[in-house]
Amino acid sequence: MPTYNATVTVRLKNGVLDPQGKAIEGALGSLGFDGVEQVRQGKTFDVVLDATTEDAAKESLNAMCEKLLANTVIEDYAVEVAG
Amino acid sequence: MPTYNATVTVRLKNGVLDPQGKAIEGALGSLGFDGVEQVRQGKTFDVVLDATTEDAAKESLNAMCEKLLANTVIEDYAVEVAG
Amino acid sequence: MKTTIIQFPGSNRDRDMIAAISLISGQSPALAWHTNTALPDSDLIIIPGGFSHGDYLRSGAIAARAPVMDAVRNAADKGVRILGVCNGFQTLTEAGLLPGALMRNAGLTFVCKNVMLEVANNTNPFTARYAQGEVIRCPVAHHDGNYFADPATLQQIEDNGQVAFRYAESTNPNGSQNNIAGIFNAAGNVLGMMPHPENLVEPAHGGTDGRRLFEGALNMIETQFALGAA
Amino acid sequence: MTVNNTRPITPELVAEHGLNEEEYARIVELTDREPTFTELGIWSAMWNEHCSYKSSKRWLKTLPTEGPRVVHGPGENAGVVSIGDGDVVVFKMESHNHPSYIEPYQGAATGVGGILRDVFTMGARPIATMNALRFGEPDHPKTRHLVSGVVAGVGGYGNSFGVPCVGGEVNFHPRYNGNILVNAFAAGIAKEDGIYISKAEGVGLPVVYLGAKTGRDGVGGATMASAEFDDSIDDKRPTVQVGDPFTEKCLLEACLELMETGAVIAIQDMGAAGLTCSAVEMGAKGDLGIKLNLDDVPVRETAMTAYEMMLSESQERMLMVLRPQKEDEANAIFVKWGLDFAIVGETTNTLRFEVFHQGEKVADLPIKELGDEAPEYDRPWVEPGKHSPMERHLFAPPDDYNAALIKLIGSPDLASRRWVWEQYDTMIQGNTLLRPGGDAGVVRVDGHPCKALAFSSDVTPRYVEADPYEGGKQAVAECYRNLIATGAEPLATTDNLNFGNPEKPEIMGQFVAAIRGIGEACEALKMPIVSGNVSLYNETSNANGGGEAILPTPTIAAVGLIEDHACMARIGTADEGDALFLVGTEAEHLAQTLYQREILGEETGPAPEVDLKMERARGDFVLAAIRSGYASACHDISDGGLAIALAEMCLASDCGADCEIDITYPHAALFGEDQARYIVAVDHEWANMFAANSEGSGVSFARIGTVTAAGAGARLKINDLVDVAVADLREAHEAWFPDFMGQTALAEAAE
Ligand SMILES: Nc1ncnc2c1ncn2[C@@H]1O[C@H](COP(=O)(O)OP(=O)(O)O)[C@@H](O)[C@H]1O
Ligand SMILES: [Mg+2]
Repeated sequence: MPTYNATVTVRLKNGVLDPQGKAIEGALGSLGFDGVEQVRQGKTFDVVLDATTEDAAKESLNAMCEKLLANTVIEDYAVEVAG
Repeated sequence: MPTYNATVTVRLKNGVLDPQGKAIEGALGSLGFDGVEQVRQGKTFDVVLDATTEDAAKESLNAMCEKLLANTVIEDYAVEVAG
Repeated sequence: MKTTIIQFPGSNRDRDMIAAISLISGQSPALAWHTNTALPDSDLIIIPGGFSHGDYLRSGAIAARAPVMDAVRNAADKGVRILGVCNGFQTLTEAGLLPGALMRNAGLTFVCKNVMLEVANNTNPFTARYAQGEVIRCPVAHHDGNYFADPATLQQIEDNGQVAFRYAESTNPNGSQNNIAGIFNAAGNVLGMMPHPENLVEPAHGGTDGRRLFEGALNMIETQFALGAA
Repeated sequence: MTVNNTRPITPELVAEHGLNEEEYARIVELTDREPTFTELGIWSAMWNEHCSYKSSKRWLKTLPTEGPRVVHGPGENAGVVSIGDGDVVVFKMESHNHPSYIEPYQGAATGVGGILRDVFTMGARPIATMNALRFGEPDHPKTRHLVSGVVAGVGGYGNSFGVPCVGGEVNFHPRYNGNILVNAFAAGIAKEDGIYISKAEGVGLPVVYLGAKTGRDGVGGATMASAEFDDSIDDKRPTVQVGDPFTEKCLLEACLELMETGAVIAIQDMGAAGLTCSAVEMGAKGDLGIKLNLDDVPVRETAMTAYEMMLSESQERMLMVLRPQKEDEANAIFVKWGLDFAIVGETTNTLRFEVFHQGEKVADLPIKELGDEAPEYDRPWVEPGKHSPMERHLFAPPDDYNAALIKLIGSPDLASRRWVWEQYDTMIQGNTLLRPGGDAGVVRVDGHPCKALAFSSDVTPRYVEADPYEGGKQAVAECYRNLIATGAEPLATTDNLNFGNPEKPEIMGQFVAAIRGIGEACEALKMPIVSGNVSLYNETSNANGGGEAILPTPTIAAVGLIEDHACMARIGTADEGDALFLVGTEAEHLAQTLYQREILGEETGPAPEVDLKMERARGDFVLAAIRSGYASACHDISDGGLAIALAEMCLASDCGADCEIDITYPHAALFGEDQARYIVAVDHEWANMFAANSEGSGVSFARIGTVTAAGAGARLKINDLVDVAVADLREAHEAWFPDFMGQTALAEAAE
């Protein structure tokens, strides 16, 4: 079975407050970085997995997100398989 | 001054222990996802910033990583500007 | 009344909860390991505080998907009282047994201190021993207690009188919306709260106001309490 | 991949391993041939300062380590002291200074993890931690980053593991600019007959590895040099240790369950030079040989060499000798807690330390010599000079006593540490009776109706710098007073001796004198040293290439026993109308005080001297008074003197105070830091009785005032000198730390 390298990115939904992002905005400001309008913090998961095909890999990665990696109440996710 | 949408990705350096990734691997396993060989967790920062040019944006984003966004002792970072 | 306490690897206020229940009820609670698929029959099921599975990924996220949670879900559907404290609250939201989510504290740091709690709805066995609007002191100790729900859900929670406790006297330690410290599910038999009543049950704790919550949850009250009339 | 082991041993390589020529010659002699590369790594790990105490051993031996309650003194993972009823308290303190400077969060976190492991390895469930922190001057560009990282790391690990933090210290001084100190303390409780040690017993028994997988964490720079023999250099870069409190919590529960089954013969946690030190210790102490097969060691990285596995400092790992009959029970427990485990070797009767990797014997060394024959140095040292006394009239009085008091109470070393300890779980386990913010922290003995333990951590580095001998005594004395002030009988002590480069005679002189002072004080105050840790070479390389040492910082932590917590004392329970007593005499000593530093802007002169007889007499008296219920509140007098102690009591008790003190030299009396002094608040009904008792017991005392009403109007008044609103004191006291950390804290925490 081939092995795939995938990256899952999980981001907060629009409208969900992001305390970390807010704090980083502030901190960047006080560090003298101007022009920063917004920072939103998210997560990435670099997953190495065996699957029969790339589609199969994608499919199970989506399932992983729905079941565990993302809290769909507050987060969206995107899956990318490098092959 | 034009506005750029950038994404900064911060990942643990090779060989640095990733307890989160390890726990997620385990959880995926017990949820019945086989074939997961490794999970490494990282961070993303979606940054909206004003800069004179794309290069200027990249430059200041790199500086942000060195100064705050990444802990360069244990993390590597990558900067991507969408424009 | 029989109590069961759920234990996950990384639970660490389970011992506090066992001590509190034993002290108040005079009976030591049953314990259920996270891999159990069935629970001893119980009148009260408690998910204690801690860092289940290290709180890695998201607080309570991995615990919420443990085998034992299906049993908890079934019990909840049957109307068994469920109490989730701190990590237990996070786990119940991750499991979808309570609405909303608990985000990183607005101050971003872990916070352990005493806060003031207002009883927002006492028409429920969990809170019946408190006066409506009564304000008590209670410890908190968490990193992710910042309650969030989308506007519609929030409205619903408020309209249904599902808010059990609110941080009072501007002691909101984490930025929670509407100062929410604890909520019921729509049916009123599931309570999740960030503060730690189990650390406020004997004089040595500097107060005993936490007792009444367990006394309420543990006594046999058959009458169904009408929510909403808060 | 074992090519590394055939690496030629050059003088450079020997030097890289921190071994000098004589040491290497001795190694060749003991090995009976030129060591292999892996063997060189093993020798260097066993013989470095950290593991061998080669510079300090000679002097540590002079410390008092025995007492009627001492069950295990220094030499085990932690000290063990009886608290009666068959219970023991197990405790130790250890430094993680350098790692915390490199990576503050992980450095501090793994420091806490390491000390917790030392405690539960012995079979004790941890019940309390403390953390003694020293940072550079507040304005130094790195300080904020280090403070927020270290505090978040201490909390991140302890909160998740689930043990309350009950105390500690935070100081700021330029001498720590390039070398901060992170000293972590942990204490646990066990049954005296349930204590486990590292001494292995029995031949042919399985050596079991339990816990996290082994990576290249913290493998010394020498591997980098050895990487030239390897293709994939980048993957072999030694990495910073990352803590995993979750695994440690599982390890705790698994170890305690395992001990319950009676399966454990010997157990040793893997700390510095993990597998090497733990295996050698087990064998050497048990007069046994150890055979290890590295192919069975759980690893988390590919292509790890024997050298790397033997020197890895990966966290959350244990080595044990188990009863074979219990194997199934043991396996069930490891599986339940999801921990990696493997039989990685066995005990032998050869007294050799034999290590196999991929079919090859990569090390074969005499185990006793590895363990016991590390070099021991009597490094040259010079007796520190004495400052001539500085009379109090040499110090200018403040222009405005109120302003001076407010400035002091809001100064970096006296401001409230709330910002720090509110990031620590101080209430978990439900037994905390006294949280940080007073003198000692107090925790109930779980399951016992009335017993409690008190914990305090203290040292005043500026005193030790001025006079290592008196400073050493003072560190113990202040710790003693903090315990007494809660109504605890001081039981025993652990130390964490942080100094500069011992190869400099004046630094070695500080070390020797400080130990002399600490030893005398522990002897006189009946609090023997039962465990400890030495951290040397704490220096900042300065512009001209040389190194500037930190302030000599022998941190002292001690444990006290409260027989009945119904009659303990707190700083925060003074009531309106209580009579305020000073136990002790009018202060005269202004040199090296915070008044001198913060108000006069100087740090000169001698440290205050400690009269140990007087400490003992006054301590005994205050303890008796508290235990017989006289004290409605108590606080010792330390940094900042009488005025600051009064202010701290007013703040903690949320009350005012009206003081009429008979004094001859105001600013010395108010801000002098003479030792062996306390403030005791006594219900006015008992005031005369208390006074009579003081007379009777012959301790000097003075009735200095009355506690006044709580609330908004509360004021602290001292003669015609001080008249300030307690609210203003609070504002200054509480504001400094949050203002100092401000936004940075948020940003760092976001990481
Ligand atoms: N790093 C820390 N962690 C927890 N508590 C701390 C820390 N630093 C200081 N404290 C607490 O703040 C209070 C004041 O500290 P300190 O002035 O050193 O006390 P003392 O002068 O009595 O030794 C004490 O209760 C101490 O335990
Ligand atoms: Mg004190």
